Amino acid sequence: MMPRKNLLVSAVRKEQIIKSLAQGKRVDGRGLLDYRPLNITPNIIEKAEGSAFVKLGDTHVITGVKIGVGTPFPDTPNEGILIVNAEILPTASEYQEPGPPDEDSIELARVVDRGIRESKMIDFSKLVIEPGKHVYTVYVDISVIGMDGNLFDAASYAAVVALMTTKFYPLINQNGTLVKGSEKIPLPIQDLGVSTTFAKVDNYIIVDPTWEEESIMEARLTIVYDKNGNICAVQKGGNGGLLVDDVLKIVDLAKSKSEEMRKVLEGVISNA
Amino acid sequence: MMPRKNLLVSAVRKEQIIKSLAQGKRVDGRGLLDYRPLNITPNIIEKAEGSAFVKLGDTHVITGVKIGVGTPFPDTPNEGILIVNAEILPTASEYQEPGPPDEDSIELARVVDRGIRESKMIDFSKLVIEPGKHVYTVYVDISVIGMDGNLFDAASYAAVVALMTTKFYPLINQNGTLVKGSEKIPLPIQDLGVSTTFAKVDNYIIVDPTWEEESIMEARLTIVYDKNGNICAVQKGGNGGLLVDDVLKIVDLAKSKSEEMRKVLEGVISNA
Amino acid sequence: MMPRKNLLVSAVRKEQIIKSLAQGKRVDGRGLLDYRPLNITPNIIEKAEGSAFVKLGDTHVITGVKIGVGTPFPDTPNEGILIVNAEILPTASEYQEPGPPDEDSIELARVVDRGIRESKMIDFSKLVIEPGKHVYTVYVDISVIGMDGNLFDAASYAAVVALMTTKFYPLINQNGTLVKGSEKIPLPIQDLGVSTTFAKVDNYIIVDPTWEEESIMEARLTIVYDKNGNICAVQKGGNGGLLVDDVLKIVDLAKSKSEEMRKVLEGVISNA
Amino acid sequence: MENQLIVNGKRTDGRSPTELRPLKIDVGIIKNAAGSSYIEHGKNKIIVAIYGPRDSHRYGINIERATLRCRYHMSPFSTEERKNPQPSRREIEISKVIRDALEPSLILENFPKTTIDVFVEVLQSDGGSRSASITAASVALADAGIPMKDLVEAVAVGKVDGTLVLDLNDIEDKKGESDMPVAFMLNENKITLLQMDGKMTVEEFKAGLMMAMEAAKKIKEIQKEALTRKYSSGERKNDA
Amino acid sequence: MENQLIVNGKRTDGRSPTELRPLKIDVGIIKNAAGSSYIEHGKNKIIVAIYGPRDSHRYGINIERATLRCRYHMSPFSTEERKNPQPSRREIEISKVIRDALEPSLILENFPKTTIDVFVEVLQSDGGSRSASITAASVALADAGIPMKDLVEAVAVGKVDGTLVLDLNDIEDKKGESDMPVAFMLNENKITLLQMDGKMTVEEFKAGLMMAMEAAKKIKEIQKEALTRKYSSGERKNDA
Amino acid sequence: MENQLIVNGKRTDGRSPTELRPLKIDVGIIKNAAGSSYIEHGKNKIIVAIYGPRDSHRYGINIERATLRCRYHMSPFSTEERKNPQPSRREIEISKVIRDALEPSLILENFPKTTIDVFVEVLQSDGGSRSASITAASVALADAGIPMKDLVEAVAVGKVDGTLVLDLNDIEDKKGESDMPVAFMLNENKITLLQMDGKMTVEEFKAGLMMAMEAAKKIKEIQKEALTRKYSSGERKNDA
Repeated sequence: MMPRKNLLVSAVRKEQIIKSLAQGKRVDGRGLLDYRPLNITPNIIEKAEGSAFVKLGDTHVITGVKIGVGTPFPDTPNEGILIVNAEILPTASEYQEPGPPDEDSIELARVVDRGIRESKMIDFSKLVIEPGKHVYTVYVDISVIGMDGNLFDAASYAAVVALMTTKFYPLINQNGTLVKGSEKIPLPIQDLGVSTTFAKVDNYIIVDPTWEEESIMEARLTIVYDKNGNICAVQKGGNGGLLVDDVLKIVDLAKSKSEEMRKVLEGVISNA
Repeated sequence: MMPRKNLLVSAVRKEQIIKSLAQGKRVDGRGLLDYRPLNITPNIIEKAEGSAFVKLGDTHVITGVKIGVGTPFPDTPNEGILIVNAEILPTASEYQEPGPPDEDSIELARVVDRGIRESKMIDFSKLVIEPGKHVYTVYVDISVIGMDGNLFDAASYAAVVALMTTKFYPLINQNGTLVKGSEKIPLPIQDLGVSTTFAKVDNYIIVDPTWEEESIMEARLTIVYDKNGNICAVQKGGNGGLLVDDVLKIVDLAKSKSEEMRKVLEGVISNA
Repeated sequence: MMPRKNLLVSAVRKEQIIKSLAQGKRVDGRGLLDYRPLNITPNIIEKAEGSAFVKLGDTHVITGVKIGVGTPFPDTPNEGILIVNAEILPTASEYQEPGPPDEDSIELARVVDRGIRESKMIDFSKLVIEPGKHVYTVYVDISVIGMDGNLFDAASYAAVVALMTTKFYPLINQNGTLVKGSEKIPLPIQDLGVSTTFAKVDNYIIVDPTWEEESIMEARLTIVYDKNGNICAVQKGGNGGLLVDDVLKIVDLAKSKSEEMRKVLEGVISNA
Repeated sequence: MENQLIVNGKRTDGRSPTELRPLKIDVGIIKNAAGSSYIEHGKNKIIVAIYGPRDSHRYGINIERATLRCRYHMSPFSTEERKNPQPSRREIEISKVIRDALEPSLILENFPKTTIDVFVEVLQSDGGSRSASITAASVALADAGIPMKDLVEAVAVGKVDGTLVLDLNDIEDKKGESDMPVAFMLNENKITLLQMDGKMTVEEFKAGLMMAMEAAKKIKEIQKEALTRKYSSGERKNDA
Repeated sequence: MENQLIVNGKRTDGRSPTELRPLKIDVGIIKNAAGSSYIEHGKNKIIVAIYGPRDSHRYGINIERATLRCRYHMSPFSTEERKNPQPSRREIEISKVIRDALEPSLILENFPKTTIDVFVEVLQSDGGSRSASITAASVALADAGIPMKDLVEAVAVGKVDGTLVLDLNDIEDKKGESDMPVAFMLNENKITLLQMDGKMTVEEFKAGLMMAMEAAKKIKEIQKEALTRKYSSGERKNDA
Repeated sequence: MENQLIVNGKRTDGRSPTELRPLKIDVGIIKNAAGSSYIEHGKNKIIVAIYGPRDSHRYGINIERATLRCRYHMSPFSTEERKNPQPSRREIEISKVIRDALEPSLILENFPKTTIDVFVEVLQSDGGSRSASITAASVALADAGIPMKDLVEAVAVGKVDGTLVLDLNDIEDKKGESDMPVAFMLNENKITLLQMDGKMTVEEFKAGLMMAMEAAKKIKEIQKEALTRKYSSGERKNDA
């Protein structure tokens, strides 16, 4: 219910950041529409069926995928289940208290969840073992280890790479008993939603904001595009507003940016 | 464990209230044994099987009834289940913090529950679908929207009117499957417990106390009478005591007052 | 996560305690390796299948044993279940707040649990009603009523005496229904782990520390011996360290002390 | 079947309708507490500890008088079926009504900005555990030296097999027609707790109240004896 | 089957694609609150109460401006299936985005070290409950006299049977292809809430945004009328 | 079957009874933290962040020295079966014993009225995760510049197939006869954590302690190298 404590950015630093933007540059040397260095390590957790460690600058996120067996929801007896959970760990910043997921962790999980679900990334109809009785449950657990802004993209990239590289033992119904198959199989992947996040700082639209930038921004806009160029999830964040024209502009910027990031993600996956 | 913060009533105001009582009048113009205007709207929530919105002065309560299916308790395999839940919403007053039900909400739910249960209002033996296996669960959810004293009566009236006007689709066991019946039926009602609440302020016994009056009262006594004039639930409240003679007097006052309120409730129900 | 508030022991008192130890005596008159008076009342709770009230000086603990029926864990279909739970009640000291079990209560429960489990006190293979389906669940609930140091030993003694004196009605499978047997039976006991606790205060090693002593100690060491003289559980406590030589010395002291306490416990049990 | 609870004027435990169960109180049993007591009332075994008055730093604390807090809690082994250790809604309501029953007897104005805690632990429960808790808590508060206008004592009356009976035991509480716990401050002729469920006529209600009041007088004697026993044995605590 | 949501240009409730559901706002319905409102938007029935600005003693409170808190909560009887009264993850997220949608409109610098509470209770839910909550909350904030740059109004657009539609009802929300709630501060041409799920082309997205903005203008008129109705009736509250 | 854990003097992972698993430590990996470390010990992958000393406004904070807090937590994906993200009783106990293991090494008197936080996140767990956490946390505390008397290092010994072995892996931990984690402050010849479960004779216990101490010396070298590696690379943090 209460807003999180933001990073305290001094007036001098704020001025410095904006002045730099006016000159077409971020204080860390990037252009306004450049991402920070992105480093993705898939399969970092051997005990998980899928995993990825994403470093987006100093924002560090690990996501693990576990495959379990569950009972389908009554209204979708022929579909597997997706459960996305996020915790911004207290390791991530001095403002993060240990405890049950706070509203930021919950929002993060729900936005990543929508990106996966609405892009139709996974064909859940293929995750059924026995209709109405046993389906696979895909747990996507996101642990934010280090916080330096743009959690949505970092968590989203970690989640999609972990899912794309997941391998698990299928369960086969043999006379009423579920028996583990002999060979691991991948998830039935059919699309890949790519998230990009923009922020408005002063009058400037930038991509991949750092925490410092988020702390002085007006607002933030995260957009997920599917492989066919459809928008499949949007989330505005931050306690300010965006001009209607900003939104229209960001939607176009996001489209080309998401194509760029899609190539990066696909490269990581094909090398995994 | 801790008492709720009470309304702060100034010494001057307190004197004014008591002076008025000495002259046989409440500060809002009522007589000592008059209820505030009572306005009851049944069926206000279309999505609920039963509902009622009660305005007792500025005390506003909505109660919704939902009918579900549950497993009976092992020691009562041939009885339906009643679950009463109350939340004094943070909208109700500046002292109400959001969060899980506090002790006042829990007491409110339990007193309303006893009034329904002990008056034998509902014939739970008729709420069985399959003995020991499937019974109806009657959920009575009380949301206190506005708080101005005498929550017990307001919540109780909202609950009984909602229950009396409840209509639900029966479930019929067809070859082991529960199938929805085609026509809505009412609950098996067999009595109507009517709650009245009295408070002792200074040396005066009054009915239907406002919050201001409750904040300076000695104590409060809620009594529920069934249709045959039996007492079926009693609850003393407040951190003071009542003289034994006060209690004896209130019991008699409550009897005639409950008959008066019974007529009001029956009127509302028959017009619903 | 946060340490409990300790008893505040004044510098003068601390000096007095240590001076006394230097002279081979505790401030309460005991020798360094003497327990306080130990008073154990078994069967104090008639509604429990087993129970014991332990007074170790002013440390008072009641433990009750209840026998229930449960489903075995999937990896141990042929074993009964042990559940140990402890609550340091708010009656116990002014620093104990009411609420869910704090870390001290949890540690207490887990150390007592390990003492029971690792000493192989109970033959869980004999607590099976139907393999994989129904087993007995042994609930050991520890309520600490009064706190004056050395909770581990007091709680452990209360638990083992309660278990040794437990009598319960067996359940017999009659054509798929569980029927209560006609005569009470004891638990299948096969060993008795005996806990002793030592503390290091200044340079002195003492047994059965009071709370005052615990508040100024370096550290504490609890050791559980089985009947054959094997160590079966160890727990160091306290925010200081113990010299390696202290540990080696305590292990030997604990062996003889545990034999002494074993006789006391066996005496109580045989008289129960 | 159901009207087997009273046979030849005797109840399941052999008592007459107006007879109290055995009732025993000990005072001052917990070292760290400001005051404490232990009660056995029928099969109820209940311990009460008082902490405070202690300074409270809680925001919104009453600056004119002590704030009374109360927790009624049942140990998991106190009931036939093991009780989940988490406080139930029943325990939360009872904590509140016990607080409301005790508060009228206390002179809280002497200790502004402080908290007084009443911790009740039911080690074994029987019918009437809330009444026994109040009886014991009042003694523990006296033991703690909290100034009071009068002791508070509580007992239930109810209707069983159509007969008014005093001090219901477990089976009478569960199978009887009604149950009405009442707490009194006898000096002031006041009732500080009153609850009822089940069905009673107005006349039965009034007669039950009187029956409870008579029993409260006996209980008060036992409370006073318990306090005298402690304080005559020279263990008197300083009021500080 | 699925493309039965629009038949002959008419939606399940008879509306045209660009038509709003009936929308009604009442102001000032809760006595104790600083401000309050009640909205019926479609079958949504939502109550909002504002408390504050009040001094906050919470550690870490903002010393330069008021801190806005927001709780969006659904009553257990508000949905088809009974809703567990505990806040779900959905409710927690919506509480956050509502707060973010309202905050840009408020001049919080006037009340340093205080808290302003927005309590939203959904008594009956239909498609678009978050949008209706924002529309109502903004009116309640005005009623509470919190200084603001502009009212905020919200409405959803979405795609149903391949057609862009305004103000989705429950079935359209659940069975349609996409749902996009948007909140506006029209004076400043700003968007303060924007979420979307489902699939839309870029063109549909942009057209939807414009459709929502047109509807917001109508909603703003209803908000203003509601406020005028109250304040012209002489019940005006003091700003203090 | 059970005595297959050691075959021809070799353990399931090929080690000899007295051999440590591979152990690797990195220092200073989390930007915002005052200090941090990452350890791989066997298959354990654990991250530790230190925050503080920071002023504490908590009521009852220690006014003479810093208060050490510790949280040991396992990520849901860290175990074979997905772990519920809520802290288990096991995690709560381990948090406490880790705190007690680290505290003796720290000079907390330098920072009165402050809190120092040790946050341990187990990303992947193997046997001995609490030992590895302590080893890593001590390095992270050094990285944070918290003054200390000595580093703390921990390792488990235990009995497997009747043989004393060092540094148990997952299967040895689960199927072996006993498990004893020990933490040392070698300079002072002190033990700061000691737990054991399973069965051991007194002689085995004593021999195990010595075996652990020898291993701790090796671990200390790895800790020191990790710190040197960071601080010789010119990234030295200011102590302020």
